[in-house]
Parts: sequence; C-alpha cells; structure tokens
Amino acid sequence: MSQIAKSLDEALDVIADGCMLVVPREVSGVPMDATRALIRRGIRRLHLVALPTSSLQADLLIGAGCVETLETSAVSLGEYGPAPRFTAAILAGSIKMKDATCPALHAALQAAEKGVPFMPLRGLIGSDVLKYRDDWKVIDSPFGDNDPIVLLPAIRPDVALFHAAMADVFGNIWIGRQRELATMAHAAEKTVVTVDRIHPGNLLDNPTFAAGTLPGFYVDRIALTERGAWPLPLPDYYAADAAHLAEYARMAATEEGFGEYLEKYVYEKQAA
Amino acid sequence: MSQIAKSLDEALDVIADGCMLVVPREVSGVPMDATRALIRRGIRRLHLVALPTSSLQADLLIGAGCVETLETSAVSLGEYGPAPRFTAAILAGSIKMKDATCPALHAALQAAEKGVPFMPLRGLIGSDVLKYRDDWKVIDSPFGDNDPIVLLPAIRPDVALFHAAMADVFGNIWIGRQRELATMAHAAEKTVVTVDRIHPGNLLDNPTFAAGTLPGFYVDRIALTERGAWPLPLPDYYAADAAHLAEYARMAATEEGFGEYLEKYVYEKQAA
Amino acid sequence: MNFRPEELLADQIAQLIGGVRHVAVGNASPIPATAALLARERGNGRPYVSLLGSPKNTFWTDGARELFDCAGQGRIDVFFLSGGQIDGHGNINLVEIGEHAHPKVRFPGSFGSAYLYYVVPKVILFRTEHSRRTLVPRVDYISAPGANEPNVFRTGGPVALITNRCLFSFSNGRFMLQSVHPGHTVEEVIEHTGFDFDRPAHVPETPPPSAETLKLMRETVAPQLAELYPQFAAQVFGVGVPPA
Amino acid sequence: MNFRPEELLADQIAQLIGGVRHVAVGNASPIPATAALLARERGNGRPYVSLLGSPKNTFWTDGARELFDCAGQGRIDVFFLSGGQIDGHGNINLVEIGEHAHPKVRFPGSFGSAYLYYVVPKVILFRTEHSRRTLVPRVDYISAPGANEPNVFRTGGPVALITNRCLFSFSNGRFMLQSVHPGHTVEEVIEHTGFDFDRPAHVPETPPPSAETLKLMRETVAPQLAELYPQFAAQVFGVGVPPA
Repeated sequence: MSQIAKSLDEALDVIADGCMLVVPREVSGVPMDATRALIRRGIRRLHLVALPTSSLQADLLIGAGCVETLETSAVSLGEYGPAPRFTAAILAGSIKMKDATCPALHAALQAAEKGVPFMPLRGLIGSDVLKYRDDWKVIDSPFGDNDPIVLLPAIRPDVALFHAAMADVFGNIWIGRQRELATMAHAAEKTVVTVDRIHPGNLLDNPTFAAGTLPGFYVDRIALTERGAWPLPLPDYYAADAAHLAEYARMAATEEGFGEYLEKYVYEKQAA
Repeated sequence: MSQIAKSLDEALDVIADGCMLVVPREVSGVPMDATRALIRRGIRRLHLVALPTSSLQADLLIGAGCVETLETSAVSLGEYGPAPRFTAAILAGSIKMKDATCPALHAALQAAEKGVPFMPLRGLIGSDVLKYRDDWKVIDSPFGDNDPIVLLPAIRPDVALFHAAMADVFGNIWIGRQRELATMAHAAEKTVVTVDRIHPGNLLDNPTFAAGTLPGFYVDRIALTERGAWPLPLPDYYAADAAHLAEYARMAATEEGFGEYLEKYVYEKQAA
Repeated sequence: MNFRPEELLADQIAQLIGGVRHVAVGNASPIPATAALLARERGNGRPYVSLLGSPKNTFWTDGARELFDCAGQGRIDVFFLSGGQIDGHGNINLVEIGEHAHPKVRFPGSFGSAYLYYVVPKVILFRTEHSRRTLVPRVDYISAPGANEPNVFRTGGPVALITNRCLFSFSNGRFMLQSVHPGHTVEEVIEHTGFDFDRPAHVPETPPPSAETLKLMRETVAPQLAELYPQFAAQVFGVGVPPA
Repeated sequence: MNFRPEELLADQIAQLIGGVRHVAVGNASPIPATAALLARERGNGRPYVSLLGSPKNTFWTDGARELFDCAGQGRIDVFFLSGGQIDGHGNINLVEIGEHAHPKVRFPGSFGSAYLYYVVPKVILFRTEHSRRTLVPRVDYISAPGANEPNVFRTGGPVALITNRCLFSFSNGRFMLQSVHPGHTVEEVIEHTGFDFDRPAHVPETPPPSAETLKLMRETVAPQLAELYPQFAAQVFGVGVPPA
C-alpha cells in the first residue's frame, strides 16, 4: 500500500499523454530525472503549467515535442540566457502559449485548493496579458463602486509533479518553505513526487518536521531519484550545475545541437 | 529596534478601544495572559473576530464587557459545556453577533492576505447564516451557467493577537502547523504575539525551523508570558488545565460567580 | 451477547461509512470516532480517519483551514453533524431557538456545517436525544439546509440520521425509517419524532453487533480511542481501568 | 574620485528608494540589489531588503506566493522592473516584438509585472541599454501599463526610469529628464530615446557618488552581494579576488 514505486517509470505512469501537468519553479524542486524519463517515454500533448515560471524543464519538454499548451509567466535560463527551444517554438507557432503573471497562477491553483470556481486578483487591467486570455473575466466588484476586478478560473491539474529532498514510508514529503508544492498537490487530482532519499520514521510524528511536511494523504506515487533535480538546484541541499547549464544553453541554441543534447543526456542515460 | 516589549502591557498598547482584533481557536495558541491584561486595562468596544471559533477567551472578554461585536462560527467551552457569558450576552442582546461558518472566516482572512476585496465560497446558500449577513453577497458565477456563489468581503483586522511557544530576538515566531496564525498576521494591520520563551539564535537560519516560522517582518510587538495560554492548552507543549476550566464553567454560570472569577483570576493576578 | 447502546450505534455507523477513502470526525464525537476507527480496522488501514481536535489523529499541516479546503477538493467522503434541532427536511440548527431578534435559547454556533453539509458526499446526522424537542417539523434557524434548488452547487448532504431509538435514511428530501434499535418500537419512534417520515410496512430491528465486531471494538479500537476520549473509553469499554 | 558606472547607478537608485520599510529586488538585478543593500546600510538595518532567488536574503516562509501576497498587503514599498521595450507612457513589454499572432522576437514573459506594477508604490524602471530599440514610442505588447483609468484599483506604479545615459522621473503619465550621467549629453539622450519626454530648461548632471558612499559600497555592501552575485561583485568591486 506504500506509494513508493519500484521504478521511476512506474511512478510516472499516471502522467498520460494530453494531461494537464503542473510543475514548480526552478528553486522549488524541479523533477529533472522524471522529466528525462517522460521524454524517453515519448509523452505527447502535455498542457504544462509552470508555477509560476520555468527554466530548463519547460525548454527540454518543448524541444522534445512533448508540449501542446504552455501556461506560465516566463521561461528563461536566467543567467544562461533565453530558453532557446521555448523561444523557437513560440516563433514557429508550434505550441499554444497562455501567458500569465505569477500571482495569477498562484491564485488559480489556490482556487482549486479551496474548491471554488475562481479567484479574484488585482492588477492585470489594461495589460495585454489580460487582453489575450479569453478564459479570464472582468467583473465590477459588488463590494466597490465602479471597481473592475479580474476573476481567474481555477486551475485543476490532472497531475502535480515535483522533486523534494525526502519522503518517509508513509508517503509524507518534506517540502520545507516551498509551500506552493502543498498547494499544487491540493489542487491536482494526483500527485507524483521524486525524492533524493527516504527518511526513516514518520515525518508527521515530530511537530518540528510536521510543519514543513506535505501529508502522504495527498501523494499518489513516489520515486527515489538521487539528486533528481540535477542539473537544477535543490535549495538547502545542492546548487545548480553551472557548467552543465552553460553547455545546455550552447547546445540547445540550434535544433541540431538540442538533438545531440537529448542523445547525450536524456536517451543515453536510459542505457546507463 | 527589537519587537520584544518590556512588559505585556506595553506590547498590548497597540490594541485600542473599538479596534478589530482577530484571535485564534483554542488549539492554535490563545493568548490568555494577554486577554486578562486587556480586561484589567478595561478595554472596550472590541470587534472580536475568533478564527474560526473561540472558547474561554471570548467568554471572558464578553463577560467583562469588552466586546461590542463578535464575529465567529461558534463559542463553547467544549466538554465543559456552553460558554455561559456568551450565551447570556446573546440572550440579553448586549453584543452584536455576526454568525459565520468556519471556512468563511478563513477565506475572508485569506482575501485580506492576498489583497483582494472578496473571496468566493461554496456552500451557505439556503442557510440562515447567509440570510442574516447583509455584508455577504451572492453573484451568478461568470464561469458557470445559472450558478449562484457567495462572495465574502475581506476581513482586515486592526490587530492579530496570538500566543506561540517561542520567538527569537529578530521577532520571528515559531508557529509550526498553525498556519492560520501566519494568515492572521498577513491580513492584519499589526500583529502582537505573546510567547513562552525566547529562542536563542535566528529561527530563519535553519531551514527546518524556518518552515514553521512566521517572519518577524510581520510582527510588531512581542511579550514574554510564560505558559501564557493557561488555562488553555498549547498543543505540542502543554495541556489544558481541566480542573480550572471546570471551575470557570461553574463560576461563570451566574453573573455574580463570573464577577468572583474575575476578582480571583484576573484582577488579583495584577497584584501578584 | 451483551452489548452497550454505544456499541450498537458505532457498529451501525461503521456500516454507513462503507468503503470510502477518508472519514473526518468533528470534536466531541466519541461514538462516530469509534465507528470510524472500527471501519479502519476492518479495512486494514483504509479509510484514512481524521479525528479533529487531536493533532495525533489528524495529518493536517496547513492550519485550521485545511479541513475545509480538503472537503472542497472532494477529499472528505464522510462527516458527522448534529443539531440542537433537526427537521424533516434535513435542515439542522446549531444557532438558536425562538425569534432571531430575541432568541430564547442560544447554541454555540454553526461551526463548519454551513459549508461541510454541502460538499461532503455522506453526512451522517447523529443525535442521541431523540425527542420532539430535537426532531422538529421545522428548525427555527437553518445553520445548513438538507437540500437546495437543483442549480445550487452541492456535492454532498445528509444520507442518514441515527438516534438513541432508531436509524433513518435520507433521500429526496425525506427521512425513511430503516430500523428500530432493540428495546424500542416504531410507535415510540413516531411518538417522539416531531417530523413526518416514511417507513416500510415492516420495520426491521437494528441488528446487534457481531461477536467479532464487539471484540474488535473493545480490544483494538478502544485503546486507540482512549488518547482522545479517555472518559468515554473508560466508561463504555473499561479501557484505562486496570483489569480486575 | 574614480567610480564605475554601476556605482553611479546604485547610488542614484539608493536615493530614489528613500526612507521606506521594505525593498524587494527581483532575480538577476545586481545593481538594484547593490542600491537596496546600500540603503539598508545607510538606514542602520532599515529598509528590510528581500533579494529574490536567494533564500538567505529573503524572509519568505509561505512559498512562492508570499512575495505577491506581501505586495497585495501593501508591505512592499519599492520594486524594480525592466522591459524588452519601455514606452513613453510607462508601459513595459516583457513578452514579444511584432504582431501577437506572429511575433518576430520573444522575451521570457511578464513574470509578476502585470501585478506588482499596480500595487508597489515605487516601481523603479531600470534598463542599461538606452536606445531607440528599447525606449520606444509604443510597446508592441503591454505586459503592464504605466497608468490606468482613475477607477481602476492601483496603489503603485512607475516613479523613475534609470538607464546607462540618464535618469527620468515619471508622473502624470509622462517621463521627465532629471539628470544626465557624467560623460553623456541631453542631445545624446534625445537622439537615443524613441519616446517624447519633458525636460527642464537646464538639465543637471547626475552627481557622482560621494567618497563615503563609495567606501560603504565597496567595503560593506560588496561582500554581502558576493553571495548572490559573485561574478558582479568580483567584476565591479573586486570582491572575492585576493588582494594584490
């Protein structure tokens, strides 16, 4: 009955072609081993929601042709420059882009967490972010006087996927200060987590640990993938692999180079 | 520049007559020493918001004539029976009661936390809780088809007041799993916290502690009041004083007995 | 075999719970708590059971709102509610008796009922005082209604009402008498019920708990219960009292 | 005294920050970060400074949403934004150049700008490339507008734009040239600015940082900066490089 899967692929089998998948920003625990496994499996037509931004993960999935729709506030490699496959896909019109702004994504996930159909948000009015989102509505606030406000529909992902430092055998996950991971899990139908290690004992037994723990009740599958965020960082645990990210930015600048990157770092790894 | 006040009374001086004060439920850290100090000071006309319920604290404040308006989902002494001064005040019509339901209070505080004028909530339609709240509105959800939904106006208290196990000298507060305390502090204009002890070092320096910490940025005043929740419990730290609560229920059953209780346990303490 | 009324009720409630994923039990509800723990024992660890008010028996780590958020997500399958008054339409009153402007009796308040009653699929109503004072034609104050217009979002509501005398089921806005507890009669139920209800031509007696169930309750469930409800566990199951 | 252009900009920004309670600095903004830390040194620990992307330099414990919630509460007084394009109305574009259906250039995205620009009282725009390519008559895509109709809830917005050539203030929907950095001219600013702006009859030169400020920046601020921006701290302040 444990949620801990025998293999990464087994843990990921609830993530189907065409599903809505929510993943976290770079500093909150990006499941990169899982991302490579999904690419190897040849997943297709994802509606990828990156809460609220993404870097290497979205760029890889887009470059590998896994993404149909992308909903996020920004994709960038940060100090390594623009995200080349994301940029190319937008210019080629090969993915559907739902541009958002960070707090709108947080609020829309919180709407699902709270079981309400929408959440209001200030800002946005007069921006083209709002103009191009026909799924967002503007109403006159009934508590104001000629006070327009945006309502965002709830985002209810099929699956939340993230990487964390540790799980215990009861499926509880240490998320620390990254509380948007709890919101993701609450909002999503199913939650899959990869972890660096298994914690002995029950994280909920200790009130100190419990404060930073996502209860196993919300977790469907767990896979052990040591340093599973590599080459991205897992804050408080390990830093990004700067040399690798620079290499990625260089190789992914062209379609051909990106293909070589996939061969070398995604497909080859399977054989290992 | 430290938020740690020289005395309890000094810490409480931001709580003025007539202010809107939000306090937590019994198991989340009720500041009972502070409550007794406010009664001794003779505070008046409070708009007390108990998130989402209260027990001894509300009953004491009401009995002592400090409360003008009470906004909560329930007041009860639990296994010690009804809250006698609350019940008497309602029957006498001497306080204004804004009956709510627990998730409505949480949502209304979260609206203030998020800087939005209102929050939607399911349920409520067809209840008299809604019927008697003319500050709550029903709209037809723009995302539905003939789908009425309640909108709750944000609750923005003047002051949030609660008790916690510890603070550090930077004003950071250990709140553990009682995350509604963070929401209270985020939503309120000012936050006053009483604590059992001062933690050496900085709670935010350690990622494990940080996960259960309210940053000092949100905290205006701190007072050291050892076992400051007595006779109520501070879960994970100490239990309720059952004998005292039974004594309270007995004494407070009459107006006269309540007066004796105040003399013995509220006013006398000042002399000690 | 001898059994106590509490054991009969807990057994019945455990059967009403059925094969679900998550049962939450409110504060001060020892009999529903017994039933939920019994269901968990029978199900080898499922359903998840959350006993509110006990950090040890809940998994919540997102503060006091998590119960309600969890219910809003559809992740609470069974909850228990009571009422100072309950009427034949399934409306419950946890607030007051008399006119709203000048009530004669005040109860603690609605707690989470005005939300949970709408979004928990199986709400089991529970009232050990079965009288015309508590089971009334029409509640004086609706903390939460038994039913709504069809366009109102509602994924949950009452499925049953269990009292010290009998078990009712609830559907289509009406209570139906399902069984009468041993030692009680249909006539007595009619006499003490303030609302109109349906009943079959033959009303069965509520079956007693089996020997196996009683053993499970007394030996396995009662010790777990003792942490949160020591008085109840001692009184009903003799747990915590040194063996004679 | 010798100083680097980055030091001039940081000094100017620190003055724009003024006496506030809380300054937040976005990712990859080393010059605003230098300015915020400088302001904090001058203010004996106030304002609070949050450097996003660095758990060490932020106090957030409520996840990625806390920055935005905090801003919505009115608890962030100063923030910094940039743009692939910035126009004379204060509109910023972080999304694309060209037609929306077929853009010619794509930037990363709007991040939090479509919210923070509305609710942070002092937003300081910052763009080191001052050219007709970046400072345009009208942005191709409005990530966030410089102003709104009066009935739209807005407690914040742009107060200034600082570039490699000059400092503009912003009010009533227009930029006004405040000063031109040493080594640059008003004519050059006009030539390289794609939008129309106001200017006084005499435009002063941006004053150089004082010796005291430079000392504070180099000796006290730079070492703090090195944790988050090691490359910048080494290049500009020589921090992290062993003393010769």
